Amino acid sequence: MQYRLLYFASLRDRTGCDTETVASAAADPRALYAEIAPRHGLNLSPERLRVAVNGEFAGWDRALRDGDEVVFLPPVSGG
Amino acid sequence: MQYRLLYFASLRDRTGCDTETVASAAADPRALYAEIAPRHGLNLSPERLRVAVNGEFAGWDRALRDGDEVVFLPPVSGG
Amino acid sequence: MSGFRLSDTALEPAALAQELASASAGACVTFEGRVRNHNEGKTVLRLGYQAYAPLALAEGERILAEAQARFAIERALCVHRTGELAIGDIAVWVGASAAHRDAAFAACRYVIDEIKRRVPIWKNEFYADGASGWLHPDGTPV
Amino acid sequence: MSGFRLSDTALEPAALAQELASASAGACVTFEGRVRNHNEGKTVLRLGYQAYAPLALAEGERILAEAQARFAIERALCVHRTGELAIGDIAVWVGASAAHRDAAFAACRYVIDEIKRRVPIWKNEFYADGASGWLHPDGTPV
Repeated sequence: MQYRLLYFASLRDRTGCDTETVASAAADPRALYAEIAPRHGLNLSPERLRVAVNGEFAGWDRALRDGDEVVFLPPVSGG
Repeated sequence: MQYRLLYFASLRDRTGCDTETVASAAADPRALYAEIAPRHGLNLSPERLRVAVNGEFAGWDRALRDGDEVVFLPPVSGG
Repeated sequence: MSGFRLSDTALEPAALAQELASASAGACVTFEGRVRNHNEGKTVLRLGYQAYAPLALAEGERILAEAQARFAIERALCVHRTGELAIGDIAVWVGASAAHRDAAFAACRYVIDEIKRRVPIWKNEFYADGASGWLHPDGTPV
Repeated sequence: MSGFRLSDTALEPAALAQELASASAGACVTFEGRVRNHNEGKTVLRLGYQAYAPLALAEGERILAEAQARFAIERALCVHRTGELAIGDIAVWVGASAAHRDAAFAACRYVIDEIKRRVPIWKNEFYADGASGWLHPDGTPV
């Protein structure tokens, strides 16, 4: 399946990109992060991240579908 | 002795004046209010008023001196 | 310029907020009290404020000094209107700036609460039924 | 117009406060978060904000709706900056109007606290020593 990933803040700095499309067999965000984290050298553990799928917060075990937009959100610091 | 009295809010409406000079033998604000209240028909009891003498809060038993400015302050309602 | 002021002309919140700005202040909290069109079930048309100016200024300054002493703020300001006001006019403006928002919120709240409780200023409400009345809060009409 | 917004240009507090005005609102409380020249002992020169816009807007609206449900307010607004900011620039503005000040203070405080806790916006601080860093609050550097 193909997923669209968006990166923000320190994750964007690490990956060097705002967004990428990945072909992956990962069935949920947990598997997807386990796949991309080593490739990009992402050192934030899943416990420190939240997940959004298609613009809404989602769980790590949310069943992903082809074409989903997936975002791993580092701890926020607005305001 | 002569005292300068200022009136505000409902006391100004009752007395019909901003300020008046009174000649009085009253030695403290308590005696002074007891003297002027009946004359002006002031119906606020001393328990509901505060006193200021010469621009600062004062007690009802403050010793008054000739020429003092005395104000009986109704409950405030600013803001 | 003094931190507590009386004004018989319209307040300018933008200019007042500007006085609070500083490079080290991360938080600025302001309170605007405006003339409402109703009070205690009655329709209010306009209102008037009287102040015993010398004591109001002294007591207002004391309140601001207390806020400075109690909370980690940088600056605090308060301006209160006198004279005749229309619905929607700003009657009182309070602002506090601080490095962090806890202090700014607490100081702003403290100042408006104490101003309303202690400063010799009185409100006269003019009602739609033609009546008017000085408010001397404690429930008893005067 | 939506109550929670993102802006990549300077915020205009006076115009925002105007949106809160109403004849029945006696109290208006605003919070301005400004860029401070220091954080955690380091000198800050400027900073940048990134937002995941669709989710930030949805979550911001949820927070404002929660404030409406919890507190007796009339209106609440929040605008957050994105992009590059200098010292003193307003990073976030929150305003709440209500008949009485209790609700306005509580709602304004609730909104800024929840915005900082939940909305996907990130701050990058640029320091005088040449370093910079995204803040991901929980103490661990990333």
